[in-house]
Amino acid sequence: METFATWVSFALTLCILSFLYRDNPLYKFAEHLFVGISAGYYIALAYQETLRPNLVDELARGNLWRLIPLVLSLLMFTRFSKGLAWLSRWPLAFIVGMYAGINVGAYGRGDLIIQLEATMLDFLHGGWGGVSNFLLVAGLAASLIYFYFSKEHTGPLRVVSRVGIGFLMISFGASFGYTVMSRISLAIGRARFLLADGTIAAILVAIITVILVVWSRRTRSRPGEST
Amino acid sequence: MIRLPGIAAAAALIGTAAFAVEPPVSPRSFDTANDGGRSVTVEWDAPVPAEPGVDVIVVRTGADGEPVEVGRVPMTDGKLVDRSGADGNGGPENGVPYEYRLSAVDATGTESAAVSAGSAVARPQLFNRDRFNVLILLLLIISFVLINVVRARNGAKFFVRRLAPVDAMDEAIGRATEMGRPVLYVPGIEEVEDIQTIASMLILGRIARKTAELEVPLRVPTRTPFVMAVADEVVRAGYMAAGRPDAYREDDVRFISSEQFAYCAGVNGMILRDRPAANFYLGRFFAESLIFAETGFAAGSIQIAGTAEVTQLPFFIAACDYTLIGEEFFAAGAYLSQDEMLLSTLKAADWTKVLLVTLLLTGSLLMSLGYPEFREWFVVR
Amino acid sequence: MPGALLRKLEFVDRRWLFLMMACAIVIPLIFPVPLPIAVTDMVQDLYDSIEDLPEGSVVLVSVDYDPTGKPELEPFHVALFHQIARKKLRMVIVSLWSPAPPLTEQVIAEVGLETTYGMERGVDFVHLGFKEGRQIVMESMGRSLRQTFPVDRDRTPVSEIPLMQEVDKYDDFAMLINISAGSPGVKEYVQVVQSQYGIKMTGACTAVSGPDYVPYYDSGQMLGLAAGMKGAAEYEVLVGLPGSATAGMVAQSTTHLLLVAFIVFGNVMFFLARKRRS
Amino acid sequence: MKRAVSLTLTFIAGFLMMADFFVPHASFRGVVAEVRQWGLIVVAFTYVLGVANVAQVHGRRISRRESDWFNSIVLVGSMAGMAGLGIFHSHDSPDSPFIWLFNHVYDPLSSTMFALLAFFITSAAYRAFRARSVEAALLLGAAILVMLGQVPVGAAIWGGEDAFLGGFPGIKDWIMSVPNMAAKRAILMGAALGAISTGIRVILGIERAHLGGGG
Repeated sequence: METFATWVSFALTLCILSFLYRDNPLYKFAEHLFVGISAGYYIALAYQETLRPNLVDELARGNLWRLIPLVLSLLMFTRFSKGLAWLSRWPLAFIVGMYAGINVGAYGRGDLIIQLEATMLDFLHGGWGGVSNFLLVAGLAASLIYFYFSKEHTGPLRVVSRVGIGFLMISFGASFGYTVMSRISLAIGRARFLLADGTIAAILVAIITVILVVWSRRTRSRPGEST
Repeated sequence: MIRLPGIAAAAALIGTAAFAVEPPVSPRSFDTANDGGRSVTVEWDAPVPAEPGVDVIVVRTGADGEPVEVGRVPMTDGKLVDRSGADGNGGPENGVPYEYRLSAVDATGTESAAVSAGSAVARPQLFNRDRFNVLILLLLIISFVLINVVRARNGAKFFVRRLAPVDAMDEAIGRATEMGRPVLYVPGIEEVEDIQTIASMLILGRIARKTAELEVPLRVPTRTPFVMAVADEVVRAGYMAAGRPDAYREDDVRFISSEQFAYCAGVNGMILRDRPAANFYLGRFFAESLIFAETGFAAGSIQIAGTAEVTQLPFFIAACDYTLIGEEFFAAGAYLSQDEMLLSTLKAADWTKVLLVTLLLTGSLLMSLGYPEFREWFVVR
Repeated sequence: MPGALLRKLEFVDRRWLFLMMACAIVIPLIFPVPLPIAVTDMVQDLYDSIEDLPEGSVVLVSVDYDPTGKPELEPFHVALFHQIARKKLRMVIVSLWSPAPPLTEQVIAEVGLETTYGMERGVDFVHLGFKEGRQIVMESMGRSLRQTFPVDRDRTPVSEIPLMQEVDKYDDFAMLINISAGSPGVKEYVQVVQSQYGIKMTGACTAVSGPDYVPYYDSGQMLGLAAGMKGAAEYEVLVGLPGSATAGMVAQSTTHLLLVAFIVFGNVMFFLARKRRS
Repeated sequence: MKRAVSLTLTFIAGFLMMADFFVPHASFRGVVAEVRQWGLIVVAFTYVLGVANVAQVHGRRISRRESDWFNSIVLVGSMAGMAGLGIFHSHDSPDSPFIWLFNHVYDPLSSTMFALLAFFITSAAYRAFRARSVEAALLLGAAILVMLGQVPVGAAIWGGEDAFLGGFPGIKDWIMSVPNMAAKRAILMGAALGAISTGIRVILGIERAHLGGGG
């Protein structure tokens, strides 16, 4: 069973990688299979580990309060009937309101007040540490002022705004560098996965290359696929 | 046997003193503040000199007179919270007075006399006073939002500063006219109710009107049927506003595919086939941002991007000619569409930024001069 | 640099570039050259904060990644379970990402929690599985874990699980450890949970999110953070178990050098072309 | 009337969630906890419905024999098969077909789908990342320093305790903890203001975007 599993997962991996050569039928097949399997997987998990324990079991135990979410959820299926479609707004309104309520508190505390408090730093003492603190406080203030839209950025405001965009660009450079590591990690993971059974990988690479070459010759590569 | 009362008594006294354990000093008990009830806090100070290894046993007696041992903690803790356990039972009932008695016990097990920490009644509070600062700051920001919504409703004019990418838009469409090549508008890959897609639709309306006036073909590939429907309405309205309803071509706004990379391959194909003079990438993007930007660069188009998706901004900035960064994207939407909702949000955010910068500089200055109390007020408990 | 060569170099077929990247990845995997991994404070603090937990205390581990996060987060996950098992801590595992539970079971088997470390399911650790609702689940767990997860992943009612009798609210846990590949993850847990319940929190994230979560480490909302494959490699070094992340870092080195070279070379050509045009 | 119910539901759900942080009262929090459980259930249903309408879109493509309809059969078939196995057979036992398909179909497909990005970044780095403005130059400069600072070979080139500023790794750590920290906090606060104002307008019913036309 183990080798069959290796053949299947290697073949699917190489079908997706074939997109690097060109968008081709093997890639289209693998992509649709991916969307189907991941959708089916989610439906099973959402039922088995949320709807069943928190709704079905609770109703079975006599917790009738859970009839309310059941009714709200069933209302969503009215979306498919022309007359009752407006009813499907109710569950959506309930969820949007709940997330809005949580976000106001969470963003207000976690990302606004605590970050503000954490940046009220002593920049006169501590030698180089103090200099870094000064740059931190000045950088935060300048970046906030860069995103100030109510006044034209001229005169002193322009200088502060330029300092702000400078800090922002360095932080985007840092994100760029870290994003590169994330993307490369995925490719390393795949390479190590394929190298585990080099022979099977080599055979499959050969097969798929042949299919692609034959296929692309037959369709005389249309311009704009991949340069 | 010679009675040596003095020595024996003294020895007994010293003995008790030497061997006896000092009970906790100034014990007190009170309802635990800012909680949901069924909890009493008992506090005490360790006797000086504090002997190591001495614990404190807390005993509670309720109205029924039954003494119940609540817990045993090291003397140095100085505090014990008597509340219901993880399984939900135990802990004092609300509204019932309890008498708390404390006794110290050392490693050998000798116990001191029990001292009373008075009686206390557990009560739930309606408001957590520790979080008063969060409430004030939130109410302040909320009032900024509501004030500006009312001002916008009453027709107040809101000034939005010039944004380089917005000025570049007209110039890019002008270039498309000269070169007789189409304009491509990619509204991001999120669903229609996402705030960034909404802002993108507002900008699309203005771009559509401009392309209608200059008779430049406009292509709008979308990733979801809903976005296609809304974009179709917006572009049609733009052509109407420019007085050119006839110039609108049905398949200019087209649903490509809902799969991320299939949509990517489709848009790439359009860029390389039509070789548009100007590409707009405005909305919410994920990993595909850098694929569009690279293909557009290879095709030689002017590229103007805008998103609040922070992870994609580095790629747009590095590969496009102009980029609306984070809130600039919403500001551009507000400026171009004069939309009440976006303008009031912008103004409220500006007011709050002035407040934040003031608080930040004041707090840092006071911290540097040795007054941490100001910063203390902002701690979230 | 003659114009024709310049243009040919600037618009080379990108599949050659793909080939060069493929070599930069595969070659170091076939011929690994061990390179020293320097440990940064963020990861040292994460390791120390877990190391300082008294024996037998219960930690809440929220596993929130999917197969795309495996190369960066599974090495950390494996090393974390080794440290938890060695420290004889007890653990409740939950997930807000639907693909996570099978990945957790794989790590439990690979680390040998039940086999080599002899931890008993239900007594030393519980796997409660996935719950939909994102931030709503985080708030709901704050009120009552048992109400949120009535059954564990094998559908055993929590009332019958010994470990679950000792924990129900965030205060009952010594620490929250979040392995996060995106949203909902570290950001939401810090905003919704840490800032409200004050629970000690550490975690690991993909490198993409590293720079965005550093402010939470600096402000003390997070005690430690391991970002991406590099963070996982540092943690593996601290746990004394160099694994797949450490091996991967060699390939990261070659690929990063290649990309830096491409950026520099691309810009040199860009300025040469512009100088020629003006 | 139709819209009034939507707005009331939004207001109640939003207000309860916001108040929960400030009101520790046990019975109040009990009510909020129950309402949250309803939220879990309705969210799970929304996602299941959202995923199911993918089947509707592809089902129509199959019935009309539009281009690529064979792949739509693959999609709808694999979705139904996987969901059926998970719900009716077993979704968690290690040797069930559901877990086999997860490990040998879902896992390789999704990992490889995103591994493509490593290659797209490569061609973009070579062909598109130009320092055409001061800002872009700052960005690329910082990116190069961070990239060299976070891989072992960077430290090998210029690093170690005695190197000036700690060499590449030292510079990277400083960039992460000062300029990056300052700018990211500004972005966090900007996003927080956006979330708070949108959230308040949604709860108070000022914003109608999510209700659309009919509401």
